[in-house]
Amino acid sequence: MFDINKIRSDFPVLAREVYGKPLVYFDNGATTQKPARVIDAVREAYDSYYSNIHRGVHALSDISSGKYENAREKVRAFINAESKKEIIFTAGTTASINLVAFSFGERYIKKGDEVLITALEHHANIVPWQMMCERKGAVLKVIPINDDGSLNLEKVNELITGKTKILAVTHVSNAIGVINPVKEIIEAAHKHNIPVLVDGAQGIQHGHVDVMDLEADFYVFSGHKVYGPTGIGVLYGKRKWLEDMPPYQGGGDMVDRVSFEKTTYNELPFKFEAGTTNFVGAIGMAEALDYIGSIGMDNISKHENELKHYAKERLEQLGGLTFYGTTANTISILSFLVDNIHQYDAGMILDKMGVAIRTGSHCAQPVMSRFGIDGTIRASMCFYNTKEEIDILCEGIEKVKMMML
Amino acid sequence: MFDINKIRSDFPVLAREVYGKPLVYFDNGATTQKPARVIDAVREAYDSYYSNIHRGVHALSDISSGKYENAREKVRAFINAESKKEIIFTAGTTASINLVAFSFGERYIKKGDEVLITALEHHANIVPWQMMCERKGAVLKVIPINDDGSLNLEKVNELITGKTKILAVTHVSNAIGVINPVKEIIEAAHKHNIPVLVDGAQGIQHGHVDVMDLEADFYVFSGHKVYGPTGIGVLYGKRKWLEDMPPYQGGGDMVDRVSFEKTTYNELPFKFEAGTTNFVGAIGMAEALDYIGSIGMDNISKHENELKHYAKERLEQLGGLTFYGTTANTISILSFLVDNIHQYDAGMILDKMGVAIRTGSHCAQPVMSRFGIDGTIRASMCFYNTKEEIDILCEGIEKVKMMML
Amino acid sequence: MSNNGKTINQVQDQIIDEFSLFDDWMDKYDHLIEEGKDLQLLDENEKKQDFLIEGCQSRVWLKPDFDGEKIYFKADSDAIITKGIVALLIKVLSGRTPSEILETDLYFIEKVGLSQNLSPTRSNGLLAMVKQMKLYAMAYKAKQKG
Amino acid sequence: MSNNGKTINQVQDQIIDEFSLFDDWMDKYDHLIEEGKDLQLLDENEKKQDFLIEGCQSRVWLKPDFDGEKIYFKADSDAIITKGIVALLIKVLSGRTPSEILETDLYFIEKVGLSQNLSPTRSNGLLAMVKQMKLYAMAYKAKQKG
Ligand SMILES: Cc1ncc(COP(=O)(O)O)c(C=O)c1O
Ligand SMILES: Cc1ncc(COP(=O)(O)O)c(C=O)c1O
Repeated sequence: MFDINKIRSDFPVLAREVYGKPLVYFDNGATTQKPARVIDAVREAYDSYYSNIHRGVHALSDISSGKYENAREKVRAFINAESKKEIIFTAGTTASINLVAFSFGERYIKKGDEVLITALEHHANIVPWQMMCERKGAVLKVIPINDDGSLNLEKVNELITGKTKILAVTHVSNAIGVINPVKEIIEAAHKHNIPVLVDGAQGIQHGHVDVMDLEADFYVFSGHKVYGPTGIGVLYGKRKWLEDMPPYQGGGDMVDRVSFEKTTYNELPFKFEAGTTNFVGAIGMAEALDYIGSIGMDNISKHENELKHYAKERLEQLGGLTFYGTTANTISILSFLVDNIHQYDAGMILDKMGVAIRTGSHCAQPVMSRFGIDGTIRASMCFYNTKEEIDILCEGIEKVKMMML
Repeated sequence: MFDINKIRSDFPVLAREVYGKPLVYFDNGATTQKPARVIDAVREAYDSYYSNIHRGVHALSDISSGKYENAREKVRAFINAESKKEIIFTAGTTASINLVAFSFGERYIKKGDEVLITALEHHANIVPWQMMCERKGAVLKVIPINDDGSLNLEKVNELITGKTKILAVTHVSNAIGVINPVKEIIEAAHKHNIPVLVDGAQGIQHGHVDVMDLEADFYVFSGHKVYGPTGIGVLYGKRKWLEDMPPYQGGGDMVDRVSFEKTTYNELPFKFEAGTTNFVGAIGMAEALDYIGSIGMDNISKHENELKHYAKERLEQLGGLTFYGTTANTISILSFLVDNIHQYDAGMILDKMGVAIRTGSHCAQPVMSRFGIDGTIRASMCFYNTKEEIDILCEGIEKVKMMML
Repeated sequence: MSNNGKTINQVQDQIIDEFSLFDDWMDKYDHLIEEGKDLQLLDENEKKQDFLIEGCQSRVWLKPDFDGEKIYFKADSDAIITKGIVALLIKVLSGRTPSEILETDLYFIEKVGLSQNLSPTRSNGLLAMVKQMKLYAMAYKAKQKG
Repeated sequence: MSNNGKTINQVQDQIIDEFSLFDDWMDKYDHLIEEGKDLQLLDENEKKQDFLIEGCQSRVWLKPDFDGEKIYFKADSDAIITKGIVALLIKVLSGRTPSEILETDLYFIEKVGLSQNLSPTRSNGLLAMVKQMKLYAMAYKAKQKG
């Protein structure tokens, strides 16, 4: 049973007020709030068994190491990876993509090669590829989007050439909520033996992800956007790639033997985890995945879908709004502008009414450029949000219009 | 007043038992325990004002951003950097060194150039330079150590050539506790216009660090070794270098404008902070620095020094031990072997007596090779440890000898 | 914009007085919006890249005019609230000498409740605007001497 | 090492019985050390890189001998406790057929309290030793068939 009041009471922040008004938190695309379970798991790690992991021969190190490796197993199960060796803990989505761009680039990209991304990407899935292409003399190509925000898939086969070495695509657009048909894209790319990285930063928290079913070569996401702590993320990579790619960062735990003459590297997953990892973060993230599991991803999707439809309907009734990402296949993110009102003005007023939305380009300037705008108002909702909160957003928009028009 | 009982009660973990015995935590070199204040600061961030930082126009984002930037200011003050722009938050020491090795390397290192490190380094201050040198066709040179574990400084001027582009040296050796005369080393290097990176992972928590006085070009450390959370670290860099070096990772917040044709980068410190940083970690680390400040670094050093001398004396009385790093200038780390007993056997028995020490090569295999050994027993003490705990360690060593010899 | 012979601090105090009438955030914003309407705007052809202030979520153009003694500012923004903020700054700092501008402590910002906008991470660029005004003042001061 | 006609599980049960006499960890370790002393050691010239097991804090050499039907193991380690652990494994698994070795569930490890040593992150290599023994068994089984 999906009991929204029970769920809301799991999240301490949701009970707070801002400016004397109840907080309406619609900035989940930027980061999600944490259930008490996650906060407690982090606290417990620090106050009852904390110690550095691996290589320790004492009891606390054993406990911490066990919890960390257990977290890895939970992540593996959550995305249905074949092996724990394919789960690399990183600092977040951005770190994961940079790792792949660097190590894949070092191994496979030569001058004149091509990297294919899409016009829907977050800067985190653009800039690392740009930097790598510049270093290697490779070329970045971009799959365009249609007016409704969906990818122009007809262009994919046109853009894939004999020189294309990797394709990177976001599972879900953080800027306009569009869900990409990643399974089909992967299938198309694999026909040409091109591996695909899926940026799952906005995908992992809104629906079932099965990397084996997707046949994704890489799938990356951040803990903090899936109800877990900050500073932790995941890189899933197919073993064949991870075995073959050189390490990214050097340091402790990622090595086997070090001498000044020759250093050999540790096996997976440790080869890509240099230094003391954020193991407390990993433990917290695993707790978050357990929590989501206890709610049920189907329940989550269902509730979020209802919210999306309700919000769309209510906002459309207000009139004078322009929406971006109008294709049907979206998550519970609404990205829009109030006609003739700057998104920043709207954001400032909504804030004072207790409504936390995000304004601006959402780290996706090319998406904004595509639509000829500077930014939008983005209300990103998740399973702890309610229709009442959407009503408050609507009141806020009315107020904005009253004050500004 | 330095009240050890009060201090111990600040650290929840110290009250616990292992195998029914009071925990004696002597693995502070690997990671330090957290005072309740730090754990509370992390909890508070998650349960009362959590939100993503920067670019947000709403109240919680403002609070979080303010706390994060305030943490940056606290770090700046703690190490006496000139400007907040010089404080980059990273995932840890390893990440910081990899950042410098990459970005400095991209900007300044050409084929045939030389990088100078020392034989005392942790793998984190070896492998990133090896990887960079290999990529650039540069040469890694190593300042050797004397039998007492101190650096052979006479070799420095010999090893510096017209091709030397950077020198990287640890402030304090994690493997054998030796404190390096970093100020003199920096002075010597600067005579030849060679910048110096100081690995402060074991330096920051044991004495005053003043980067302006040191004239360090880069100083790096980890939050988790200075009583703060995991997954957060610091890169201090002189502005002139950081301005000149290209970014390391690409993503959100580190860019100014992004287009597929041309991306421009944000100003310092953001240029080097790609993606959502571990801002909760940064807030926790700043709280840890405040805590240390409230105890007083002089008090800390004094107590740790007493512990070191007491431990050395007591252990020497036992007889049959060989110490490594016998120079006088060390921190409260004792690295030794019980003659004819494998360090691993000793560690297993000590563990069961409640004593957490570390055995092995301490991620510094070249130091072990220098002394012709596989590893040592390392007791790394800090200001919350006591002489009584040292007595328990000594009992443990006696027991080990009884069982094994 | 003329300052009617008032000192900088007299203008600041007057702004504080006016804002003190409002308890509610919405009333404050209404007032800020009104202030923006009084702003002497730039002509469209003056909205050049040169006068654009970086680091704002909304765009702000700020154009200085120096008559050898005092600096006069004109400005515009595509966001109404930002326009109001820059209008307040101009009310206080326009028609002042470079030295006056450089020495001024802008205490009204905190008093009227806009200081949250001052954080370096806030994207509305209040901090950037103040910085830019002081930069112009520094440049003109150097010119005066030179 | 001969197993006196006992089945694998009989040997495991016997080990569990022996360890059950000790409540105290130190007594357990004393017993483990004694077990290590019974181990049929490798000659120095047999301690080759080939027989070294990776991933241990202490070094462990493990040498198999296959007579066409059963595998006999000899081992050594530079750490006494590790030697005791490998001695127990050999007691259970030496002189068995490849199939027996592959099918065995080594429940004694948990029962005698050594399972904390089984974690993949533990550096004593108990897991690595078990893996290595099973790998040898797999190889010889393939040979038997081939
Ligand atoms: C001297 C030294 N350098 C670097 C490191 C690496 O620090 P971290 O694992 O936190 O990245 C350590 C920690 O073990 C250290 O002691
Ligand atoms: C689609 C997408 N990709 C990547 C990122 C970057 O994630 P992080 O900032 O956690 O590294 C985000 C988060 O803003 C995102 O929404």
